Amino acid sequence: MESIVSTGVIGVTLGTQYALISIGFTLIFGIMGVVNFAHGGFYVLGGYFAFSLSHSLGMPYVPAVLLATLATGVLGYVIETLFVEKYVVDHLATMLITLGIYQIMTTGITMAYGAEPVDFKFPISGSLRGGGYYVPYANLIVFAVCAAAISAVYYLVFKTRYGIALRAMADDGPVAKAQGITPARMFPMAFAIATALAGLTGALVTPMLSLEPTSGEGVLGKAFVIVILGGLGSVSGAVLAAFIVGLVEAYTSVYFGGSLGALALFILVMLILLVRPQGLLGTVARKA
Amino acid sequence: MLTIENLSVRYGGIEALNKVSIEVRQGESVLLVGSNGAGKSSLINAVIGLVPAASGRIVFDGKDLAGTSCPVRARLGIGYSPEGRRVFRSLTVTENVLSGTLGTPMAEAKANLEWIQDTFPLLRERANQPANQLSGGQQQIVAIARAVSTMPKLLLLDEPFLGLAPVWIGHISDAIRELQRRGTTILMTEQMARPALKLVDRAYVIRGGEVRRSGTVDEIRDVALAEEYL
Amino acid sequence: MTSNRRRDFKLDLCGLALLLPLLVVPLVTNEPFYNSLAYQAAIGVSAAMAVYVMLRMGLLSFTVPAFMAIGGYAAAMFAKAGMSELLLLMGVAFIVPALFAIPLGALVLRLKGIYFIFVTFLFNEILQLVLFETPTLTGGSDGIPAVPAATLFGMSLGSPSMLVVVTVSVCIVATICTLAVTQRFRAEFTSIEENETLAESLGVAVWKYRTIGFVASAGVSGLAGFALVNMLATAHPSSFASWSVNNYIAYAFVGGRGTMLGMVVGSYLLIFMTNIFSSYANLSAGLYGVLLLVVMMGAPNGIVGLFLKFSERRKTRIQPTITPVVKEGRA
Amino acid sequence: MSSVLAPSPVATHTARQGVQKLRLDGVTKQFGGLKVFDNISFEVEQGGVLGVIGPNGAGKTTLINVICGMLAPTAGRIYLGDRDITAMPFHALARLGVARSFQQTNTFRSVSVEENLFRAQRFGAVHGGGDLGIDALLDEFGLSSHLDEPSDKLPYGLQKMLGLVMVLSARPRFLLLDEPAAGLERRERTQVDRFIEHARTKLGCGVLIVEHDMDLVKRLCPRILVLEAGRLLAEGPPAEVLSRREVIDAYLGASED
Amino acid sequence: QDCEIKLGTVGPMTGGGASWGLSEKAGVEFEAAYVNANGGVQVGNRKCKVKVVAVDGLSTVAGGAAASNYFASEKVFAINGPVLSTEITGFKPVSKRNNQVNFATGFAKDVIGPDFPLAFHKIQSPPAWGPLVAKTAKERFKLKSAVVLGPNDQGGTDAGTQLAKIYNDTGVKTGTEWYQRGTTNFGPIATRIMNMNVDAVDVTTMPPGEAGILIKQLLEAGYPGVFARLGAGGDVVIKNSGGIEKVKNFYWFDHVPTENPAIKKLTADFERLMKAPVPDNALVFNAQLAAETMLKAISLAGTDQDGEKIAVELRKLTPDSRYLGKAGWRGKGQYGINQEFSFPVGFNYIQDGKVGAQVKLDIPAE
Ligand SMILES: Nc1ncnc2c1ncn2[C@@H]1O[C@H](COP(=O)(O)OP(=O)(O)OP(=O)(O)O)[C@@H](O)[C@H]1O
Ligand SMILES: Nc1ncnc2c1ncn2[C@@H]1O[C@H](COP(=O)(O)OP(=O)(O)OP(=O)(O)O)[C@@H](O)[C@H]1O
Ligand SMILES: [Mg+2]
Ligand SMILES: [Mg+2]
Repeated sequence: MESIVSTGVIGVTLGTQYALISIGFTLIFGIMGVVNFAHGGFYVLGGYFAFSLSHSLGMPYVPAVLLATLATGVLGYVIETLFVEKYVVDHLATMLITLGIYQIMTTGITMAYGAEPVDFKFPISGSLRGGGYYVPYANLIVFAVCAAAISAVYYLVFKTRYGIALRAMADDGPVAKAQGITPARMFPMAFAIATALAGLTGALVTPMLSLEPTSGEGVLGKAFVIVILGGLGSVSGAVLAAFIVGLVEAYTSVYFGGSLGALALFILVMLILLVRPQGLLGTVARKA
Repeated sequence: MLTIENLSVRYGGIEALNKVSIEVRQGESVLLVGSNGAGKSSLINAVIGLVPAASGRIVFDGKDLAGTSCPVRARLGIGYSPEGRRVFRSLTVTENVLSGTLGTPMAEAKANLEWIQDTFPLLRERANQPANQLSGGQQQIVAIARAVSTMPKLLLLDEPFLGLAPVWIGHISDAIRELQRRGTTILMTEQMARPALKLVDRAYVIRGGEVRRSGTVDEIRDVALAEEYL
Repeated sequence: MTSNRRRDFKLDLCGLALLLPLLVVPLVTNEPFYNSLAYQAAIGVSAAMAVYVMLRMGLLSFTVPAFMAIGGYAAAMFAKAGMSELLLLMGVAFIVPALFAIPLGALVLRLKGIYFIFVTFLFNEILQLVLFETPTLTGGSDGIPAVPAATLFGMSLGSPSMLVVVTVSVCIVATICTLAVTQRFRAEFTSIEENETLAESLGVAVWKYRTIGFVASAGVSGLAGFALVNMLATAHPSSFASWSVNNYIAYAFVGGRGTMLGMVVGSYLLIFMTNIFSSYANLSAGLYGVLLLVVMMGAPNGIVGLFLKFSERRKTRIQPTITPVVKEGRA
Repeated sequence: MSSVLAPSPVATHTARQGVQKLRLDGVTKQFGGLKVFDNISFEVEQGGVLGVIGPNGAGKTTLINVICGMLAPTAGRIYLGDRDITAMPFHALARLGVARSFQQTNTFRSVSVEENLFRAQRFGAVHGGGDLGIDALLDEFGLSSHLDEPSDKLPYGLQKMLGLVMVLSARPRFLLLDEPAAGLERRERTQVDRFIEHARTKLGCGVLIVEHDMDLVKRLCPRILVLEAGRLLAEGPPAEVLSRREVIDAYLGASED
Repeated sequence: QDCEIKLGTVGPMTGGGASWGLSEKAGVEFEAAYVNANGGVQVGNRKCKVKVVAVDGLSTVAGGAAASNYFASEKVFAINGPVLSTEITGFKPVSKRNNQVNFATGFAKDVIGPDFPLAFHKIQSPPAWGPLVAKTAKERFKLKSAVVLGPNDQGGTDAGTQLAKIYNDTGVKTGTEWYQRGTTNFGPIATRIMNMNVDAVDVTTMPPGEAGILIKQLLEAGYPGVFARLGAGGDVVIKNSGGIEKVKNFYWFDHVPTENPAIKKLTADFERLMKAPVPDNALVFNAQLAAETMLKAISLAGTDQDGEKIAVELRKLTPDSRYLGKAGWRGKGQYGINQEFSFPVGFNYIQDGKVGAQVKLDIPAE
C-alpha cells in the first residue's frame, strides 16, 4: 500500500518533468508542423548555460536559470531564422535540418565541456517527509514552475490574439499574411518560446538528474511518446499524456523492472493509439 | 481609394492580366465579371499582394503599394476574403474571425466581433467549433467575417456567394449593404452576377486578362446578359 | 511537375545501374577500405529502398531497423541451424519480416504523417526491448555471434571478397524488388500520396495498397538486415538500434526522396562521408550534422532533385516566381 | 419532363440486372451532440434524378458522405437493390457502383489530365464491356486539347468537369454529385446538364444531386428533397416544392427573384 | 626526421559512451606526445615520430568493422581499442583479416581468445579481480546481499552477470537488475531497489551520469546501504551523486591504483605535456600503458606495418611501464590465451563518510 502511493508520487514527479519538456516540443509541432529533433539539444544547452552561469560565474541559481531560459530562447530564435524558416512548409526536410543542428550542438557542447557529466547541483536539497512518503523539495519547485509555465503557454497560445495569429500562420500562411499577420516574426517567436521552455526544463532538471552532452536524447524520446499519445500539437493533450506516461512508467518500473517496464509502457501507448489513432486529445479532420 | 494602372500579372509564361486599369472610388462598390480564368482572382490577389505585379501601379488611399508586403497592405486597411474560403481549419470559428485583429485595439476588435456575430448568428452558435468541421457554406461566412473583422477601408471579396444557398446570399448581401452604409469601399468578383449586380455601383468586364468594358450596373447588365454571364 | 512517369522510371533504372560498379569493387581490389565502403553502401542502399517504398505513398516509415532485425535474425537462425543456402536465406530474410508486417500494418497503417513516423519509431524501441528480453531465442543483448557465411549450392561464400559480392547482390535484389513494386503500383501509390480521398472514391482500396507497400518495405528491410548480418557474421541488437533509422532517412532525403536514384546517390555520399568523418573522432557527429544542414538547405529535394531542377530550368527558361494562392480547393 | 423519370434501357448491365434502387431507410447521423439529420428515408432509381437542396449546413454533404461509405450512419440502413450497403467501405462501394463527386475541385493535382483519366480508368476497371463515351465528353467539354497539362493549372471549370468525367470510369450505377455547378459560369453549367444526361441515358445511372442553383435543379430534377436542420422539410416536384412557404422561408429567402 | 609510425585508437568518440572513447584517445595521444618530445621511437636504425589516427567506432558492430577497414586504408596496424563490446564484436574478425594488432578495453566475455591471436586486452574483467575485490568489500561492509544494476544492452549485461556471479560465489546473495539505456529519471527504479532491501547496490556497468542520478535518487528515498562501482569511474560517480558529504558508504575499483605516486606522476606529465587536465575517466591511464607497450613492441619488431610481427614481440616482452613498473601477461585460464595485462588495480572505499586509503591489489601474471 505504502509503495503504491509513493510510486504514484514518483509518477507525478516524472509527469511534471515530462510535461515541461513536451509542451515545447508539441508547440513547435502544432504551430509550425516541424518535428524538432534539436529539442533535446536545447534542454541540454539550458542546463549548461545555467551551469556556467552559476558554477563558473558564481551567479545565484535563480537568475542563472532565468538567464539560461532567455539564452536558449534567443538561440532558438536565431536558429529558426537562419536554418528553419525558409523550409518550414517541408516537414520532412526540417526534420533532417533539426537533426543536423542537434548533432552540431552536441559536438559543440562536448568540445566545450567534455564528454563527462559536469558537477551541477540543485541549490536546495532535502525532502518533504511524512508517513513514510517523501518528496524532494526540488521536485516541488519543479512542479510549481511547470504549472506556471504550462499555464503561461496555454494562455499565450489559446487565449491571446498573438496565439491565434501564430496558429493561423501555421494553417494557411498566405491567407494569414493577407490578414495582416507578419510571418517573419511569428515562427521564430514560437520556436523561441518552445526552445526557451526546453532550456528552462534543462536548467531546472539537469542539476537534479545529470548533465552531460547526450542527456537530451532520452528526453527527446520521451517527448516523442508523450506528444503522440496526447495528440499532436495539443498542449493539454501533452500535459495529460505526460502524467499518464509518468505514472505508467513509475508503476511498471517498480513492479516489473526498468527494462520490462519500458516495454510495457511502449506497448500500452501503442494500444491506446490503436483505439484513438489521433491521440487522446487530438481531433480528426473532415474529408469532404 | 484604389487606382490600378496598367497592371500585368504573370505566372511563369502565362499572362493572367495584361495592362489592366481599374478605378474604385471612396465608398463605391465595384464588381469584376468575367468567365473562368479571365484573371479576376489574379487582380484581387495582386491588390492584396499575394501575387506580384509584373508591371503597373497599384495606388491605395494615395499610397503606391509597390514594394509593400501583404501584411502591411492588410494593416493599411484592406480586407480580403479569398476565393474558396480558406478558413483556418484548426482554429475555432471565433478565432478565425479574430485572427487578423492583432493590430486593432482589443476593445475595437471585441465590438466588431459583436457586430459580426449579430449579423451572422451562426458565428455565435458555432463560436468554439473548429472551422474545419463546418459545412462549405458555413465556412464561406467565416471567411467573410474574418475579412471584415478589422472594419477595413477596402474590402476585397473573391466570389463570396460560392456554394451559398439563396437565403444565405440574401444574408450576406444584407451584411454587405450594412458595410457599405458604414462607408466601406468594396471590390468583388462573383460568378453569380445577378445577385452581385444588385450590390454594386459599377462593374468591369474582364476577358482574357484585359478589361473589355466598364460602366454602371445598368450599362453592364445588358452586356453581361448578352455575353451570358448571368 | 507534369506527368513524370517515364522520366522517373529512367531515373530509377539509373539508380539500379549505379549499383553495378559496387559488384566490381571486390573483384578488382583487395583494399579493405574500398570493400568496406562497397558493402556499407550496399546495405545502406537496401535500407534506403525500404524507406523509399513507403515514401512513394507519402509515408515516412521508421520501422526499417526493426524489420532489418527480424530479417537478419531469422536468417541468422537458419544459418546457425545449418541451412545456409544463399537463396533460401534471402527468401527467409524477405518473408519473415513481411509476415510480421501484415498484422502490424493492419494496426499502424491507419495512421498518417508524423503519427505514423512516431508509432513506427515506437515499434523499433519495442523490438529492441523484445530482443533483450528473449535471450534464449535471440541471444539477448549479446546477439547471435559467429553466424556462418551464406553458401551457394554448397560452396561457402565466406571469403572477404565473396562476402562483399553477396552483400551487393542482396542489395541489387532488394533494389529490383523495390523497383518492381513501385512500378507495378505506381498509379495507386502516388494517388494515395497525393489525394487519398479521391483515390478511394475512384475505387482504390487504400488499405490494401498501403499493406502491399508496407509488406514490401518490410521484406526489403529484411534483405538489408540479412546483408548486414551475413557481412558481419553477427546478428546483434546494436546493429538495429532505433536511431539508425535516422541514417537511412538521411540517405533518402539527401539523395532526393523522389527517385530510386536519389536513394543510391544519398547512400553513397553519406556513407563515404561518414567514413571520412569518423576519423575526426569527436568531431564526426558535428561534421555529419553540418553536412545534413548544408545539403538540406541547399537542396531541400535532395541532390537528384537539385539536379533535376537545374536541367528543367534549362529547358523552360521562365519559372513561376511564387506559388500563388488561387485555385486551391474551393471547399 | 415526365420522360426523365423513365429508366433508361440502354446500358448493358442494367439490362442484365434489372433496374435497381438506392434506398435509405431511417438514416440518422450525429457528430457528438450535433444531430446532422434524423431518420431520413428516400430512394433513387437507376436512370432517375433526385435533387437535394437545403440551406448551408443542412447536412447535404454529410448525407452524401454517409451514403458513399465515408462516414458510418449513427442509425438506419442503406440498400443498393436488395443488398444492405450500410457502412460498406468507401472504395468498395465505388466499385459496386455508388460513386460520388466532391464539392470542391478534386483531381490529382500535379499530374496531367491524361494521367488523371488513366488512373481513374485503372482504379475503376471493374465492370468491363461497353464504351463509356468518355472521349466524346472530353471533346465536348473542351478537355481533349488539355490532355498534357497538369490538372491544377486548368481553369476552374475544366477542373470541375474533369473531376466529374473521372467518376464515370468505374461505370457507376448511382452518382452522388455534390454541388457540381458551384463556381461554374452559366455556359459551363449547361455542361453539367450534358454530363448528367449522358450518365443517365448512356450508362443508366441514378443521380442524386446537391445544388444551390435553382435553375439547374428545376431543369434537371423531376423530384427534389428539401433538407433543413436535419429533417426532410419537403419532397416533390420542384415547381411545387419551391413555392411552399416553409421552403421559401428556410431556403430561398425573401430576396429570391 | 623522415620516419613516422602510426598508432590507431578507436572507441565511441560521440554519443553516450564518448567519455570512454575520448579518454582512451587522450591516453594514446599523451603517450605519442611524450615519445615524440623525447626524440621518437627507435625503429630499426631510425628514430620515428608517432602519429595517432583516431576513429569513431560509433558504438556499433558495423562501426567497429568499418573502423578496422579505415585503419587498413590508412596503413595503421597497431591499434588501441575498441572500447565497447559492440565495437569489439565488429572489429575482431575484420582486424584479423587486416592483420592488425589491438589492445581492446571492455568487459565482453570474449574480448580476447585463441581464435583471435592479434587481440590483446588492456584492462582486466571481473573474473580477474572480482573475487578479491568482492571478498574485501564483503568483509569491510559486512555484506549479505547486493544487487547489480546495468543497462539492458551488451555493455551492461555482460559485465553485470559476471559480477553478480562473483558476488554470489563470495557468499553475497546478489541479483541483477536491467533498465533501458537512456532512462533519464531513476525515481521508480530507486523505489524498486528500496523494496529489495539489499546491503549494497553495485552500479558498475552504468554510465557515470546515470549512476549519479540513481544514487542521488536512492539517497533521497532514504536508502541506508552501501554503493559500489566495481569498474572505472568511481570518483566521477561520487561527484555526480553529491560528493562525500552525501555518499557515506561507497566502494569502488580502479583499473590502475590511481592514488599510487606513479599515477600521480603520470597525471602531472599529462597535464604538463598536453596543457589540459587529465580526463576524469581513468581509462586514460590504461590507454597510456597499452600505447607505451605497443610502441615498445613496434620498436622490437622493427615495423609498424605488420600486426602479426608486433603481436609476436608483444607476447615475448614483459610489460614494463615507466610509471607502474613491471607486470606480466595473464588470461590463459579465463580466455584460453595469455594476452591480458596484469598491472595492479586499486580498491577504494568510503566508510561512514571517511575516505579509506586505496588498497593496491596485485593481479598475478600467468
Ligand atoms: N498558380 C497559377 N499558376 C499558373 N497559372 C495560373 C495560376 N493561377 C491562375 N493561373 C492562370 O491565370 C489565369 C487567370 O486566373 P484567375 O484565377 O485570375 O482567373 P479568374 O478570373 O479568377 O477565374 P475563376 O472564375 O475561375 O476564378 C487563368 O488562365 C489561370 O489558369
Ligand atoms: N466531422 C464533423 N464534425 C462535426 N460536425 C460536422 C462534421 N461534418 C459536418 N458537421 C456539421 O454537420 C452539419 C452539416 O454539414 P454539411 O457539410 O453536410 O452541410 P451541407 O448541407 O453540405 O452545407 P453546404 O451547402 O454549406 O455545403 C454542419 O453543421 C457541420 O458543421
Ligand atoms: Mg477566381
Ligand atoms: Mg456541402
